Amino acid sequence: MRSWLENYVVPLLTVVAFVLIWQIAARRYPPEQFPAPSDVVLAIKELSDNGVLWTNIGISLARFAAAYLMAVVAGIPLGLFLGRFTRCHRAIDPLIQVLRPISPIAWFPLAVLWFGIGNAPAVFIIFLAAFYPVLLTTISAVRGVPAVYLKVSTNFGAGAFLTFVRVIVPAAFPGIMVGLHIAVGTGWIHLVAGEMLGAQSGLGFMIVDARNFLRTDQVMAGMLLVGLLGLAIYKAMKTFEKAIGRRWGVAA
Amino acid sequence: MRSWLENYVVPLLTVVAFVLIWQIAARRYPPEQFPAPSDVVLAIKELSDNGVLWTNIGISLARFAAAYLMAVVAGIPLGLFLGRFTRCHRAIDPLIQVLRPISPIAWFPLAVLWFGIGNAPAVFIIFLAAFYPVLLTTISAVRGVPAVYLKVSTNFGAGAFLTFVRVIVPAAFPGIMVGLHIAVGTGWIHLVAGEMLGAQSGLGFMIVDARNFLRTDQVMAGMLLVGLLGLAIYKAMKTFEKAIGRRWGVAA
Amino acid sequence: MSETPVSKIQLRDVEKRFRSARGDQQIALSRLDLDIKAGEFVCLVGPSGCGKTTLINLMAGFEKPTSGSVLIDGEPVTAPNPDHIMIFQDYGLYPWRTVLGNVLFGLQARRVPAAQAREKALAALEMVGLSQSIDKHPHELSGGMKQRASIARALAVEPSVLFMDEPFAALDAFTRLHLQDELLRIWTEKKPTVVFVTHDLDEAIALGQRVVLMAPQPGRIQKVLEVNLPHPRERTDQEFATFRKRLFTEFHLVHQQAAAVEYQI
Amino acid sequence: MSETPVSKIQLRDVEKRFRSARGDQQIALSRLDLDIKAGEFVCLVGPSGCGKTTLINLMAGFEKPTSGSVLIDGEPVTAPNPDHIMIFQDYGLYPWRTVLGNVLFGLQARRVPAAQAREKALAALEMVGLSQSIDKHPHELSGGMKQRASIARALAVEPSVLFMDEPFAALDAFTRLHLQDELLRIWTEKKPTVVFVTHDLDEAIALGQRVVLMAPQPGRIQKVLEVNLPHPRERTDQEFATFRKRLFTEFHLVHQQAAAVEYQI
Amino acid sequence: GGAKVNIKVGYLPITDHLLMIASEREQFKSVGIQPVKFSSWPEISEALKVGAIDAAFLLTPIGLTLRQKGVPVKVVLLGHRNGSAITVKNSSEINRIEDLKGKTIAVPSPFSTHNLLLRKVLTERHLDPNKDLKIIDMAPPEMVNALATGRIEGYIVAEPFGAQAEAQKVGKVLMLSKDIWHDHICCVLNVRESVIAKYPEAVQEMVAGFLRTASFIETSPVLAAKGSTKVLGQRPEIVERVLTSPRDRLSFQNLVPNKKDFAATQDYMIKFGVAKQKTDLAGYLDDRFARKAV
Ligand SMILES: Nc1ncnc2c1ncn2[C@@H]1O[C@H](COP(=O)(O)OP(=O)(O)OP(=O)(O)O)[C@@H](O)[C@H]1O
Ligand SMILES: Nc1ncnc2c1ncn2[C@@H]1O[C@H](COP(=O)(O)OP(=O)(O)OP(=O)(O)O)[C@@H](O)[C@H]1O
Ligand SMILES: [Mg+2]
Ligand SMILES: [Mg+2]
Repeated sequence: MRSWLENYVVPLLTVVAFVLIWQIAARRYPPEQFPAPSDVVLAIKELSDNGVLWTNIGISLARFAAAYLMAVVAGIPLGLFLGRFTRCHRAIDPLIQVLRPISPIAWFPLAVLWFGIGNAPAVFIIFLAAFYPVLLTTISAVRGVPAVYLKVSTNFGAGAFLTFVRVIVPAAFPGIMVGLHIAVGTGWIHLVAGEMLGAQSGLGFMIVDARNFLRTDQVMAGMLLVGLLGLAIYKAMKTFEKAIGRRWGVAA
Repeated sequence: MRSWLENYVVPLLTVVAFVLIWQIAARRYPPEQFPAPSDVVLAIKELSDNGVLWTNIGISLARFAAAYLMAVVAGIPLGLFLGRFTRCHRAIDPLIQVLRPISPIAWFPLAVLWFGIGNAPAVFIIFLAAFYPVLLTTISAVRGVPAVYLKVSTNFGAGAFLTFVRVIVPAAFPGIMVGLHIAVGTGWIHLVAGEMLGAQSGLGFMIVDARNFLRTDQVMAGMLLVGLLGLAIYKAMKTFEKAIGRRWGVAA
Repeated sequence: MSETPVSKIQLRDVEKRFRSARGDQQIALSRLDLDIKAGEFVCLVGPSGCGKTTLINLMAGFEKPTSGSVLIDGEPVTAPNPDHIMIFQDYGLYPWRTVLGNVLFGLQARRVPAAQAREKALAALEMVGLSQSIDKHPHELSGGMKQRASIARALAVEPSVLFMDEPFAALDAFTRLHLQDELLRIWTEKKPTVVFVTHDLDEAIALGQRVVLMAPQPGRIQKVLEVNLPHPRERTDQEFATFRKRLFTEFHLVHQQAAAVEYQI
Repeated sequence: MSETPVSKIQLRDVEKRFRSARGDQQIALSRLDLDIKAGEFVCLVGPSGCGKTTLINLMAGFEKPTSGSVLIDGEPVTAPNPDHIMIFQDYGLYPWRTVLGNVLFGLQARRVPAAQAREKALAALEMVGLSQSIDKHPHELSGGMKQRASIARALAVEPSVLFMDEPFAALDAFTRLHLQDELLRIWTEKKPTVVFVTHDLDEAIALGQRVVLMAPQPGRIQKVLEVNLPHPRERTDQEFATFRKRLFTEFHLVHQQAAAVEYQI
Repeated sequence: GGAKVNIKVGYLPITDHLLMIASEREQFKSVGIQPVKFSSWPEISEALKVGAIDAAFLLTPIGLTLRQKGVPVKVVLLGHRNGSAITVKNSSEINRIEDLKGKTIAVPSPFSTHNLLLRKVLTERHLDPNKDLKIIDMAPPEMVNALATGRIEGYIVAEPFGAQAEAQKVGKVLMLSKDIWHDHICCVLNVRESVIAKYPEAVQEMVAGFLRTASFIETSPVLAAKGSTKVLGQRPEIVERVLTSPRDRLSFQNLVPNKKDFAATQDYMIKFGVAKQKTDLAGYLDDRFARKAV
């Protein structure tokens, strides 16, 4: 009863309070500058009635899924490899280190050059943002595999392949999951940036487009949706991660 | 001798190899589209001779430092508070969760509205990017303070203030450091984005400006510098973190 | 009012239930009575999950009984008290403070003036043989030295009761023997009341004036053994062996009960 | 060539040095000789840092001696060998596999056909009394059950040598006693050669046909004690007490040396 | 001819690029026009530069610079004439160009026609663009809010951002660009040379279609404004206002590229330090399609 209050009612009240404050604060500005929550809700309704909204959400989710999948498919094997072969890792580490702090946004010109416009560069930007967390956590997960697991494996005469597939990969898995989780966050945050690149659809495009029309209400509607969807993806991921953790006995 | 080879010579060779491949790959494109490393070096030289480069680096570093400091100054106390008072945290958590996945870039319109142009919105964008990691890791660091530390403190009759200042804060410190570290990364990555916002200086502006002038070589020079500076800041942070860790007995 | 000498620690009809995650209640301790005299050294032993930690936490004020009463010096225990210090298996030292800083913490919490606090802290560290290491941080110490530091921190505030929950369990056998001897020396000198949880039978016999043997499900006292040997005790003595045999036999019983439970899981 | 019965494990003039982080060499083991017969149960005891783990790692092939030779069955040990299985204090179970899956791992590594592997694994689990829990994951087991699983994993591949490095140190006293008895039962049945590291004197005397007492700095063998009592041994016997006393006395010596070192730190 | 030639034409959702409604209303036989909307000049020019799009409406100075950097593009048609405005904040403080002294004025890019127009009018009124006021770059969508919140005192940019400020009553038009430089050129249609060489008929048909649309806009501005929603997305009233008040605020007449206009633009670029050398106009301008279609 009490925990129900604390877990649902109080947070709901906070959200309501926040919306109220926002509504009142918005009165000080014309809606073109700083729309009130009511304006934003109307904007969402308008976009949804157009049908624009659902298409854009679908496209964004598809782009995100594609980019994320590619980051996972590229990052995990590379990470497993570099984590296992420390020398190779040490050799290419400086490159990773220099490329990583470069904002995905700074990659725009090259993204257009290599991938043109439309889906590909958007996917590339999101990919870039998601790739590094996956890669780096995978590397450290592999390096963090308890020595005793490897000792046991060698002791029983398991070959390199069996050790890799049956010991290192599953042992690194919970660590990799953390990376996948972080990557969802960073990838999603760069969705808007990615879709500014000549994309003709998607939530990011919708925001940019609304900005061009000075439809601040639609801009904020887009932001809100990006936030809510991001939260939903994040929660889904967390649930998945917890399930894995329980199975692995890490979180239990 | 051998470790010297592995730690310095091999990585250097990798970098050299990367530069060579880049140089060769760049031949396939006109330099306006995909400049070779040599073009980029010339561009850096040109920018540096202009004096533009150093001013911009200085300004970017200053903006980054200001935004980062603000994120730290706002994030740590709030995180300490929310970490300590779990109910407050649970109450405002939904807000944090929805606002967090919104790309700093999506905040552009509001940033201009609230902060105008020039330094303030750039600082705001970087601040936003750095704030969440600081806040969230501080919260979890506080919640992760080993129960035994608090038990000892209560047992010896330490009051709430002493416990907070002398136990919780230092106990959470290593965890907070990790957050500060992550925040350097995310903050720096949004430097370019932040400086696109009507700023008339800084590395981000330099890249945008070079883009306006269709100077891809200067764009890549800017990217390279952003990468290198990011790496330098990151390394400095890491060293600091390690020193703290050693002092605290965590990494030792 | 009563004329009989009042016990230092008095547990009457103490019951402690926990609500598990699945929501069902679990009886950690069931209607338990125990009296401990001032200056007495009592050891609690018993298989895992029999409620030793729960019991010592109740006495130290970290938990409240579901029913029954826990009194120290005739007063009900409602909260932790700086006169009754708990020593933990994992030391509970603050890694960011030096050894001296850790010992000073308890005194600072009680607002002892700096100069006096320092004096007391140094005396306590002297007593546990850590005078050489006062400026080290915990991570620079061996396990034994850490536990010494934690004991010094407790001694510095001159508590009348020391609660110790498996304080030596993480140490190797050699260090453990050493620290047992040190603890006895300190106890003989200061005569605090000591409640000492262990699952090492030899440790219990080497230290306790009384050994309280507990049994699980529900947590309860199975047997109380008086070990009326003078301190320090010679661990390889004939008399020691006699007590050892008695305790082992009792334990075997309890142990089998516990094992039966383990296999049910 | 030689007519004398060859030992199962033979260490000759074994020295092991480590280079510390600061670059100076440290002698972990110094010119050590030891012979272990086939089917013998040998316990290694000694204070922390005396090189017990280093020694057992050398025999198991996880480390190479700096000089001298380590032979098993007359062959130099160059790498870990599935015929010589090490059992670790922290079990080394794979948390993502069930108990059965863990036991199967060793057999899979040796490419035993699936049906046969399953049979062997179940037999090994039966032997350690885990038949009821084959589908559980390690995190669902108590410490004692985990160590049983790890022993079953070793037994399944029928090794001729079992190396055990403080296998029961993390368990509580009750479980420890229980597992000691189980181990002895298995050993009596299968008669593998067992090298067992412990720092619990009673454990060493309860288990070992010989107890090798080591001393630190440099790591060396101080004394070898033959415990010629039949198994299973009654821990509270008079005879047991005699061996106990002898070992304690020896230990006290070593212990004091070690303590002196601790204080120098 | 079997399949249609597909030409990707980049544009920005500004009224200057209203010709893009041709993709909606014209029936092309041999060509398909695929409009690609961008939100900033660097993005659209990068896309054209690397060939991600085949053609684009670009500001004249940007096109000239691209060409000078060796990007193989040619101008086949002007996008419009006039069409911009200096908008200032809605107060009695600024009523003449001279009042801009000491103020902060935003332009969309140093490479914009607007930058040149602003500097031109300032110099003519004896103000030094580099000393007497502050000219800053700003993304057009931010300009209205920046003006409303007093971060800047004015801006010059393509429509509808001037009209938007008027509509929101945060700004007023100080001067239309046609009054700075009568019938100036601004955005021009750049096409990649490879496309021109390979599909001259397609380009011809496209240019013809754009010109037909131009006359349609000239004759029926209200209808054109109504039909612009899909391509531009702006509110039709705003577009209508830009087209009609006054009538030549934005003009779609006389769209054949000619050297004189470009040469004048180049002169200003050199004068105001936006370019160091001139582009060879003979190679850049390709007026045959437009002349044929007229
Ligand atoms: N906070 C709690 N919530 C729910 N159950 C608890 C809690 N603390 C203890 N228990 C349960 O109470 C019983 C007694 O636990 P306790 O920790 O006191 O045992 P113990 O004798 O100290 O065991 P050990 O030797 O393993 O330390 C156990 O069954 C345990 O699961
Ligand atoms: N990999 C290593 N590198 C450097 N020194 C080592 C290494 N392994 C062990 N040593 C040193 O060798 C000595 C013997 O260590 P070892 O681990 O064998 O002791 P031990 O008897 O097993 O101690 P414990 O009872 O604490 O497990 C110690 O001084 C230790 O510091
Ligand atoms: Mg306990
Ligand atoms: Mg060891």
